[in-house]
Amino acid sequence: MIHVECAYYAMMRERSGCASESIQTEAKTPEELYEEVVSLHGFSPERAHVKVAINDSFATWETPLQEGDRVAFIPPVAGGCDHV
Amino acid sequence: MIHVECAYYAMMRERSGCASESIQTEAKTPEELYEEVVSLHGFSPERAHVKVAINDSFATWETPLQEGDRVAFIPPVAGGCDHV
Amino acid sequence: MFELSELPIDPIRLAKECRNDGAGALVTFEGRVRISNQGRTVIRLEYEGASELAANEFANIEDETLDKYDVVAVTCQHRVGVLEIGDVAVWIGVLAAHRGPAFEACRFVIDELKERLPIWKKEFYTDGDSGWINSA
Amino acid sequence: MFELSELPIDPIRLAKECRNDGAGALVTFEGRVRISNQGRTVIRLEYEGASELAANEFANIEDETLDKYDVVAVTCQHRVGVLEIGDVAVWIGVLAAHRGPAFEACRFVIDELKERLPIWKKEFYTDGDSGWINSA
Repeated sequence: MIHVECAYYAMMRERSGCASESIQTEAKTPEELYEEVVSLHGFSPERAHVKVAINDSFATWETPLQEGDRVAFIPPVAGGCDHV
Repeated sequence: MIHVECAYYAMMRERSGCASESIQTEAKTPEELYEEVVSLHGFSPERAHVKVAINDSFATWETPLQEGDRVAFIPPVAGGCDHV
Repeated sequence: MFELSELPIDPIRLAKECRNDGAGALVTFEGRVRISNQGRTVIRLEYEGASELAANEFANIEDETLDKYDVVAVTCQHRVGVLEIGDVAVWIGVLAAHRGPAFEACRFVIDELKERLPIWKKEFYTDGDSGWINSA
Repeated sequence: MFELSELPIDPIRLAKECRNDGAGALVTFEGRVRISNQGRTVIRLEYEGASELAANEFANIEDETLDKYDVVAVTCQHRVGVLEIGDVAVWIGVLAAHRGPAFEACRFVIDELKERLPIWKKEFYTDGDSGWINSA
Protein backbone atom coordinates (compact mmCIF):
# COMPACT_ATOMS: atom_id res chain seq x y z
CA MET A 1 0.00 0.00 0.00
CA ILE A 2 1.50 3.38 -0.98
CA HIS A 3 0.33 6.97 -0.96
CA VAL A 4 0.45 8.92 -4.19
CA GLU A 5 -0.71 12.40 -5.12
CA CYS A 6 -2.96 12.37 -8.20
CA ALA A 7 -3.24 15.55 -10.27
CA TYR A 8 -6.18 16.25 -12.59
CA TYR A 9 -6.53 18.85 -15.29
CA ALA A 10 -9.20 20.29 -17.53
CA MET A 11 -12.27 18.04 -17.88
CA MET A 12 -10.78 15.58 -15.40
CA ARG A 13 -10.35 18.33 -12.82
CA GLU A 14 -13.94 19.46 -13.39
CA ARG A 15 -15.28 15.91 -13.24
CA SER A 16 -13.44 14.99 -10.02
CA GLY A 17 -14.05 18.39 -8.48
CA CYS A 18 -10.41 18.65 -7.39
CA ALA A 19 -7.06 19.61 -8.91
CA SER A 20 -5.28 16.93 -6.90
CA GLU A 21 -5.90 14.40 -4.20
CA SER A 22 -3.93 12.01 -2.08
CA ILE A 23 -4.74 8.36 -2.77
CA GLN A 24 -3.79 5.26 -0.82
CA THR A 25 -3.47 2.50 -3.36
CA GLU A 26 -2.41 -1.07 -4.10
CA ALA A 27 -1.65 0.02 -7.69
CA LYS A 28 1.86 -0.88 -8.81
CA THR A 29 1.80 1.21 -11.98
CA PRO A 30 0.05 4.29 -13.40
CA GLU A 31 -1.92 1.87 -15.58
CA GLU A 32 -3.50 0.25 -12.51
CA LEU A 33 -3.88 3.61 -10.80
CA TYR A 34 -5.76 5.04 -13.78
CA GLU A 35 -8.30 2.19 -13.62
CA GLU A 36 -8.80 3.06 -9.97
CA VAL A 37 -9.38 6.78 -10.50
CA VAL A 38 -11.65 6.07 -13.48
CA SER A 39 -13.86 3.93 -11.20
CA LEU A 40 -13.68 6.58 -8.51
CA HIS A 41 -14.54 9.62 -10.64
CA GLY A 42 -16.01 8.25 -13.86
CA PHE A 43 -13.44 9.94 -16.11
CA SER A 44 -14.39 9.52 -19.76
CA PRO A 45 -11.08 9.60 -21.69
CA GLU A 46 -9.89 6.13 -22.62
CA ARG A 47 -6.38 5.41 -21.45
CA ALA A 48 -5.16 5.21 -25.06
CA HIS A 49 -5.82 8.97 -25.33
CA VAL A 50 -4.28 9.89 -22.00
CA LYS A 51 -0.62 10.35 -21.08
CA VAL A 52 0.88 10.05 -17.65
CA ALA A 53 3.53 12.12 -15.90
CA ILE A 54 5.32 11.15 -12.72
CA ASN A 55 6.94 13.91 -10.69
CA ASP A 56 6.59 16.43 -13.52
CA SER A 57 8.08 14.33 -16.32
CA PHE A 58 6.23 12.20 -18.84
CA ALA A 59 6.52 8.49 -17.99
CA THR A 60 5.32 5.15 -19.33
CA TRP A 61 2.21 3.45 -18.01
CA GLU A 62 4.37 0.59 -16.71
CA THR A 63 6.72 2.67 -14.54
CA PRO A 64 6.70 1.23 -10.99
CA LEU A 65 5.02 3.66 -8.60
CA GLN A 66 6.91 4.81 -5.51
CA GLU A 67 5.62 6.09 -2.20
CA GLY A 68 4.96 9.82 -2.46
CA ASP A 69 4.96 10.00 -6.28
CA ARG A 70 3.02 12.81 -7.87
CA VAL A 71 1.07 11.27 -10.74
CA ALA A 72 -0.59 13.49 -13.31
CA PHE A 73 -3.04 12.15 -15.87
CA ILE A 74 -2.83 14.19 -19.04
CA PRO A 75 -5.94 14.14 -21.24
CA PRO A 76 -5.57 15.17 -24.91
CA VAL A 77 -3.96 18.58 -25.13
CA ALA A 78 -4.76 21.65 -27.16
CA GLY A 79 -1.51 23.55 -26.82
CA GLY A 80 -0.85 26.65 -28.81
CA CYS A 81 -3.82 28.27 -30.33
CA ASP A 82 -6.80 27.37 -32.27
CA HIS A 83 -6.13 25.21 -35.32
CA VAL A 84 -3.35 27.46 -36.52
CA MET B 1 17.13 63.63 -79.33
CA ILE B 2 15.23 63.25 -76.05
CA HIS B 3 15.76 64.34 -72.46
CA VAL B 4 15.75 61.67 -69.77
CA GLU B 5 16.42 61.80 -66.05
CA CYS B 6 19.03 59.23 -64.98
CA ALA B 7 19.05 58.06 -61.36
CA TYR B 8 22.10 56.47 -59.72
CA TYR B 9 22.37 54.58 -56.46
CA ALA B 10 25.02 53.20 -54.15
CA MET B 11 28.45 52.86 -55.83
CA MET B 12 27.07 54.38 -59.03
CA ARG B 13 25.87 57.44 -57.10
CA GLU B 14 29.26 57.76 -55.42
CA ARG B 15 31.14 57.28 -58.69
CA SER B 16 29.09 59.83 -60.65
CA GLY B 17 28.90 62.21 -57.70
CA CYS B 18 25.18 62.71 -58.22
CA ALA B 19 21.93 60.94 -57.34
CA SER B 20 20.38 61.94 -60.63
CA GLU B 21 21.06 64.02 -63.68
CA SER B 22 19.24 65.16 -66.79
CA ILE B 23 20.74 63.77 -69.99
CA GLN B 24 20.09 64.74 -73.59
CA THR B 25 20.55 61.59 -75.62
CA GLU B 26 20.22 59.86 -78.98
CA ALA B 27 19.74 56.56 -77.11
CA LYS B 28 16.60 54.69 -78.14
CA THR B 29 16.70 52.15 -75.29
CA PRO B 30 18.10 51.82 -71.76
CA GLU B 31 20.72 49.48 -73.23
CA GLU B 32 22.12 52.29 -75.39
CA LEU B 33 21.72 54.80 -72.57
CA TYR B 34 23.70 52.59 -70.18
CA GLU B 35 26.64 52.50 -72.63
CA GLU B 36 26.51 56.28 -72.70
CA VAL B 37 26.52 56.74 -68.91
CA VAL B 38 29.26 54.12 -68.52
CA SER B 39 31.47 56.15 -70.91
CA LEU B 40 30.51 59.33 -69.09
CA HIS B 41 31.13 58.15 -65.50
CA GLY B 42 33.22 54.98 -65.78
CA PHE B 43 30.70 52.80 -63.91
CA SER B 44 32.17 49.37 -63.27
CA PRO B 45 29.16 46.99 -63.10
CA GLU B 46 28.68 45.07 -66.32
CA ARG B 47 25.21 45.45 -67.75
CA ALA B 48 24.53 41.74 -67.15
CA HIS B 49 24.58 42.50 -63.41
CA VAL B 50 22.50 45.65 -63.61
CA LYS B 51 18.73 46.03 -63.86
CA VAL B 52 16.87 48.99 -65.24
CA ALA B 53 13.71 50.71 -64.05
CA ILE B 54 11.72 53.23 -66.03
CA ASN B 55 9.42 55.58 -64.13
CA ASP B 56 9.73 53.51 -60.93
CA SER B 57 8.97 50.10 -62.40
CA PHE B 58 11.44 47.49 -63.56
CA ALA B 59 11.68 47.38 -67.36
CA THR B 60 13.55 45.50 -70.05
CA TRP B 61 16.71 46.87 -71.63
CA GLU B 62 14.91 47.04 -74.97
CA THR B 63 11.99 49.23 -73.86
CA PRO B 64 11.79 52.30 -76.16
CA LEU B 65 12.72 55.44 -74.23
CA GLN B 66 10.30 58.35 -74.18
CA GLU B 67 10.91 62.06 -73.67
CA GLY B 68 10.98 62.78 -69.93
CA ASP B 69 11.44 59.17 -68.77
CA ARG B 70 13.06 58.66 -65.41
CA VAL B 71 15.59 55.86 -65.91
CA ALA B 72 17.20 54.20 -62.89
CA PHE B 73 20.15 51.86 -63.19
CA ILE B 74 20.01 49.27 -60.42
CA PRO B 75 23.34 47.67 -59.49
CA PRO B 76 23.28 44.34 -57.61
CA VAL B 77 21.15 44.68 -54.48
CA ALA B 78 21.70 43.59 -50.90
CA GLY B 79 18.18 43.85 -49.60
CA GLY B 80 17.26 42.56 -46.21
CA CYS B 81 20.09 41.95 -43.86
CA ASP B 82 23.40 40.39 -43.85
CA HIS B 83 23.48 36.88 -45.25
CA VAL B 84 20.58 35.78 -43.13
CA MET C 1 13.45 30.15 -22.02
CA PHE C 2 9.88 29.16 -21.25
CA GLU C 3 7.13 30.95 -19.38
CA LEU C 4 3.58 29.86 -18.66
CA SER C 5 1.88 32.99 -17.45
CA GLU C 6 -1.45 34.65 -16.81
CA LEU C 7 0.11 37.95 -17.86
CA PRO C 8 -0.32 39.28 -21.39
CA ILE C 9 2.47 38.33 -23.77
CA ASP C 10 4.88 41.18 -24.47
CA PRO C 11 6.52 40.40 -27.82
CA ILE C 12 8.82 43.42 -27.56
CA ARG C 13 10.35 42.27 -24.30
CA LEU C 14 10.62 38.71 -25.56
CA ALA C 15 12.20 39.79 -28.85
CA LYS C 16 14.71 41.94 -26.97
CA GLU C 17 15.70 39.00 -24.79
CA CYS C 18 16.37 37.06 -28.02
CA ARG C 19 19.43 39.14 -28.77
CA ASN C 20 22.90 38.18 -29.86
CA ASP C 21 25.34 40.25 -31.91
CA GLY C 22 26.19 37.29 -34.11
CA ALA C 23 22.59 36.41 -34.87
CA GLY C 24 20.98 38.11 -37.83
CA ALA C 25 17.63 36.34 -38.06
CA LEU C 26 14.72 36.23 -35.65
CA VAL C 27 11.64 34.30 -36.72
CA THR C 28 8.65 34.54 -34.45
CA PHE C 29 5.29 32.84 -34.31
CA GLU C 30 2.31 34.40 -32.57
CA GLY C 31 -0.79 32.29 -32.07
CA ARG C 32 -3.89 34.35 -31.45
CA VAL C 33 -7.39 33.51 -30.33
CA ARG C 34 -9.65 33.30 -33.35
CA ILE C 35 -13.26 34.37 -33.41
CA SER C 36 -14.57 31.11 -34.78
CA ASN C 37 -13.68 27.48 -34.55
CA GLN C 38 -15.35 24.81 -36.66
CA GLY C 39 -18.18 27.17 -37.47
CA ARG C 40 -19.03 28.26 -33.91
CA THR C 41 -18.49 31.78 -32.66
CA VAL C 42 -16.14 31.98 -29.72
CA ILE C 43 -16.47 34.74 -27.12
CA ARG C 44 -13.58 33.81 -24.89
CA LEU C 45 -11.28 30.96 -23.94
CA GLU C 46 -9.74 29.62 -20.81
CA TYR C 47 -6.35 27.96 -20.94
CA GLU C 48 -5.16 25.66 -18.20
CA GLY C 49 -1.64 24.26 -17.97
CA ALA C 50 0.35 21.78 -15.91
CA SER C 51 3.12 24.26 -15.14
CA GLU C 52 6.10 22.18 -14.03
CA LEU C 53 5.48 19.42 -16.51
CA ALA C 54 5.07 21.97 -19.31
CA ALA C 55 8.35 23.65 -18.38
CA ASN C 56 10.16 20.30 -18.34
CA GLU C 57 8.66 19.21 -21.63
CA PHE C 58 9.48 22.55 -23.24
CA ALA C 59 13.09 22.09 -22.10
CA ASN C 60 13.07 18.77 -23.99
CA ILE C 61 11.69 20.45 -27.12
CA GLU C 62 14.30 23.21 -26.78
CA ASP C 63 17.14 20.66 -26.51
CA GLU C 64 15.86 18.75 -29.54
CA THR C 65 15.62 22.01 -31.51
CA LEU C 66 19.16 23.10 -30.64
CA ASP C 67 20.44 19.64 -31.60
CA LYS C 68 18.57 19.54 -34.88
CA TYR C 69 18.92 23.10 -36.21
CA ASP C 70 21.74 25.64 -36.33
CA VAL C 71 20.05 28.18 -34.06
CA VAL C 72 21.20 30.30 -31.14
CA ALA C 73 18.17 30.49 -28.87
CA VAL C 74 14.54 29.45 -28.54
CA THR C 75 12.07 31.41 -26.43
CA CYS C 76 8.43 30.65 -25.69
CA GLN C 77 5.69 32.18 -23.63
CA HIS C 78 2.27 30.58 -23.34
CA ARG C 79 -0.74 32.20 -21.71
CA VAL C 80 -3.01 30.51 -19.22
CA GLY C 81 -6.25 31.87 -17.80
CA VAL C 82 -8.95 33.81 -19.61
CA LEU C 83 -8.23 35.11 -23.12
CA GLU C 84 -10.33 37.25 -25.44
CA ILE C 85 -10.50 37.24 -29.25
CA GLY C 86 -7.26 38.54 -30.73
CA ASP C 87 -5.19 37.94 -27.59
CA VAL C 88 -1.85 36.25 -28.14
CA ALA C 89 -2.04 32.75 -26.65
CA VAL C 90 1.47 31.66 -27.53
CA TRP C 91 4.64 33.39 -28.69
CA ILE C 92 7.71 31.60 -30.00
CA GLY C 93 10.95 33.25 -31.05
CA VAL C 94 13.90 31.54 -32.69
CA LEU C 95 17.17 33.38 -33.14
CA ALA C 96 19.82 32.20 -35.60
CA ALA C 97 22.70 33.44 -37.68
CA HIS C 98 20.81 32.59 -40.88
CA ARG C 99 17.17 32.67 -41.81
CA GLY C 100 16.76 29.12 -43.13
CA PRO C 101 17.32 27.35 -39.80
CA ALA C 102 15.36 30.09 -37.98
CA PHE C 103 12.24 29.41 -40.09
CA GLU C 104 12.57 25.63 -39.90
CA ALA C 105 13.22 25.55 -36.16
CA CYS C 106 10.35 27.92 -35.35
CA ARG C 107 7.95 25.71 -37.30
CA PHE C 108 9.33 22.63 -35.54
CA VAL C 109 8.85 24.22 -32.10
CA ILE C 110 5.20 25.18 -32.63
CA ASP C 111 4.40 21.76 -34.13
CA GLU C 112 5.98 19.90 -31.20
CA LEU C 113 4.54 22.24 -28.63
CA LYS C 114 0.99 21.73 -29.85
CA GLU C 115 1.41 17.96 -29.65
CA ARG C 116 3.31 17.74 -26.41
CA LEU C 117 2.74 20.60 -23.96
CA PRO C 118 0.16 19.82 -21.26
CA ILE C 119 -2.06 22.82 -21.92
CA TRP C 120 -5.85 22.65 -22.30
CA LYS C 121 -8.28 25.06 -23.78
CA LYS C 122 -11.95 25.56 -22.96
CA GLU C 123 -13.98 27.53 -25.47
CA PHE C 124 -17.06 29.55 -24.56
CA TYR C 125 -19.52 30.14 -27.42
CA THR C 126 -22.12 32.80 -28.12
CA ASP C 127 -24.87 30.18 -27.68
CA GLY C 128 -23.89 29.76 -24.01
CA ASP C 129 -22.26 26.38 -24.54
CA SER C 130 -18.64 25.61 -23.73
CA GLY C 131 -16.24 22.75 -24.15
CA TRP C 132 -12.70 21.50 -23.73
CA ILE C 133 -11.03 21.33 -27.13
CA ASN C 134 -9.60 18.04 -28.39
CA SER C 135 -10.66 16.27 -25.27
CA ALA C 136 -12.58 13.07 -25.18
CA MET D 1 1.79 47.46 -46.46
CA PHE D 2 5.37 48.58 -47.16
CA GLU D 3 7.50 51.27 -45.59
CA LEU D 4 11.06 52.29 -46.36
CA SER D 5 12.03 54.49 -43.47
CA GLU D 6 14.93 56.04 -41.60
CA LEU D 7 12.97 55.55 -38.36
CA PRO D 8 13.61 52.55 -36.14
CA ILE D 9 11.36 49.60 -36.81
CA ASP D 10 8.61 49.20 -34.24
CA PRO D 11 7.54 45.54 -34.32
CA ILE D 12 4.74 46.14 -31.82
CA ARG D 13 3.05 48.73 -33.97
CA LEU D 14 3.54 46.61 -37.07
CA ALA D 15 2.23 43.46 -35.36
CA LYS D 16 -0.84 45.37 -34.14
CA GLU D 17 -1.56 46.56 -37.67
CA CYS D 18 -1.46 42.89 -38.74
CA ARG D 19 -4.65 42.18 -36.86
CA ASN D 20 -7.74 40.31 -37.96
CA ASP D 21 -10.23 38.43 -35.79
CA GLY D 22 -10.28 35.49 -38.17
CA ALA D 23 -6.51 35.14 -38.32
CA GLY D 24 -4.85 33.01 -35.71
CA ALA D 25 -1.25 32.92 -36.93
CA LEU D 26 1.30 35.68 -37.28
CA VAL D 27 4.77 34.72 -38.46
CA THR D 28 7.37 37.46 -38.43
CA PHE D 29 10.92 37.74 -39.66
CA GLU D 30 13.33 40.28 -38.23
CA GLY D 31 16.66 40.75 -39.97
CA ARG D 32 19.24 42.37 -37.75
CA VAL D 33 22.68 43.82 -38.40
CA ARG D 34 25.32 41.24 -37.51
CA ILE D 35 28.68 42.06 -36.02
CA SER D 36 30.66 40.16 -38.61
CA ASN D 37 30.34 39.38 -42.26
CA GLN D 38 32.66 36.99 -44.06
CA GLY D 39 35.16 37.23 -41.22
CA ARG D 40 35.36 41.04 -41.02
CA THR D 41 34.08 42.98 -38.03
CA VAL D 42 31.38 45.48 -38.90
CA ILE D 43 30.91 48.67 -36.88
CA ARG D 44 27.95 50.10 -38.72
CA LEU D 45 26.08 49.98 -42.00
CA GLU D 46 24.39 52.39 -44.30
CA TYR D 47 21.39 51.31 -46.28
CA GLU D 48 20.24 53.18 -49.36
CA GLY D 49 17.01 52.49 -51.20
CA ALA D 50 15.22 53.53 -54.37
CA SER D 51 11.99 54.38 -52.57
CA GLU D 52 9.29 54.46 -55.23
CA LEU D 53 10.68 51.53 -57.15
CA ALA D 54 11.01 49.54 -53.91
CA ALA D 55 7.41 50.28 -52.98
CA ASN D 56 6.20 49.23 -56.44
CA GLU D 57 8.27 46.06 -56.43
CA PHE D 58 7.12 45.19 -52.91
CA ALA D 59 3.53 45.57 -54.11
CA ASN D 60 4.35 42.98 -56.80
CA ILE D 61 5.82 40.61 -54.19
CA GLU D 62 2.76 41.16 -51.98
CA ASP D 63 0.38 40.34 -54.86
CA GLU D 64 2.33 37.20 -55.74
CA THR D 65 2.27 36.13 -52.07
CA LEU D 66 -1.48 36.64 -51.72
CA ASP D 67 -2.03 34.67 -54.95
CA LYS D 68 0.25 31.83 -53.95
CA TYR D 69 -0.52 31.34 -50.25
CA ASP D 70 -3.69 31.37 -48.15
CA VAL D 71 -2.75 34.41 -46.08
CA VAL D 72 -4.63 37.51 -44.97
CA ALA D 73 -1.98 40.24 -44.97
CA VAL D 74 1.69 40.93 -45.61
CA THR D 75 3.50 43.81 -43.96
CA CYS D 76 7.09 44.94 -44.40
CA GLN D 77 9.24 47.73 -43.11
CA HIS D 78 12.82 48.20 -44.28
CA ARG D 79 15.28 50.65 -42.78
CA VAL D 80 17.46 53.01 -44.72
CA GLY D 81 20.22 55.23 -43.36
CA VAL D 82 22.77 54.40 -40.68
CA LEU D 83 22.29 51.22 -38.63
CA GLU D 84 24.29 49.88 -35.72
CA ILE D 85 24.94 46.25 -34.71
CA GLY D 86 21.73 44.59 -33.51
CA ASP D 87 19.43 47.12 -35.17
CA VAL D 88 16.53 45.63 -37.08
CA ALA D 89 17.10 46.26 -40.79
CA VAL D 90 13.97 44.57 -42.06
CA TRP D 91 10.72 43.35 -40.51
CA ILE D 92 8.20 41.17 -42.29
CA GLY D 93 4.90 40.01 -40.84
CA VAL D 94 2.50 37.54 -42.44
CA LEU D 95 -0.93 36.99 -40.98
CA ALA D 96 -3.01 33.93 -41.81
CA ALA D 97 -5.76 31.74 -40.45
CA HIS D 98 -3.34 28.81 -40.20
CA ARG D 99 0.32 28.53 -39.41
CA GLY D 100 1.48 26.50 -42.42
CA PRO D 101 0.82 29.17 -45.04
CA ALA D 102 2.02 31.89 -42.64
CA PHE D 103 5.47 30.24 -42.34
CA GLU D 104 5.75 29.47 -46.05
CA ALA D 105 4.63 32.91 -47.18
CA CYS D 106 6.93 34.74 -44.76
CA ARG D 107 9.90 32.75 -46.05
CA PHE D 108 8.84 33.48 -49.64
CA VAL D 109 8.60 37.22 -48.95
CA ILE D 110 12.07 37.55 -47.40
CA ASP D 111 13.64 35.44 -50.18
CA GLU D 112 12.02 37.52 -52.92
CA LEU D 113 12.69 40.79 -51.16
CA LYS D 114 16.41 40.10 -50.87
CA GLU D 115 16.60 39.32 -54.59
CA ARG D 116 14.35 42.04 -55.89
CA LEU D 117 14.12 45.16 -53.73
CA PRO D 118 16.42 47.99 -54.85
CA ILE D 119 18.18 48.44 -51.52
CA TRP D 120 21.94 48.65 -51.08
CA LYS D 121 24.12 48.22 -48.07
CA LYS D 122 27.50 49.71 -47.34
CA GLU D 123 29.47 48.11 -44.53
CA PHE D 124 32.03 49.97 -42.44
CA TYR D 125 34.71 47.77 -40.83
CA THR D 126 36.92 48.15 -37.77
CA ASP D 127 39.97 48.41 -40.05
CA GLY D 128 38.61 51.66 -41.52
CA ASP D 129 37.65 50.09 -44.83
CA SER D 130 34.14 50.10 -46.24
CA GLY D 131 32.30 48.62 -49.17
CA TRP D 132 29.02 48.14 -50.94
CA ILE D 133 27.86 44.58 -50.44
CA ASN D 134 27.18 42.35 -53.44
CA SER D 135 28.10 45.10 -55.79
CA ALA D 136 30.53 44.79 -58.62
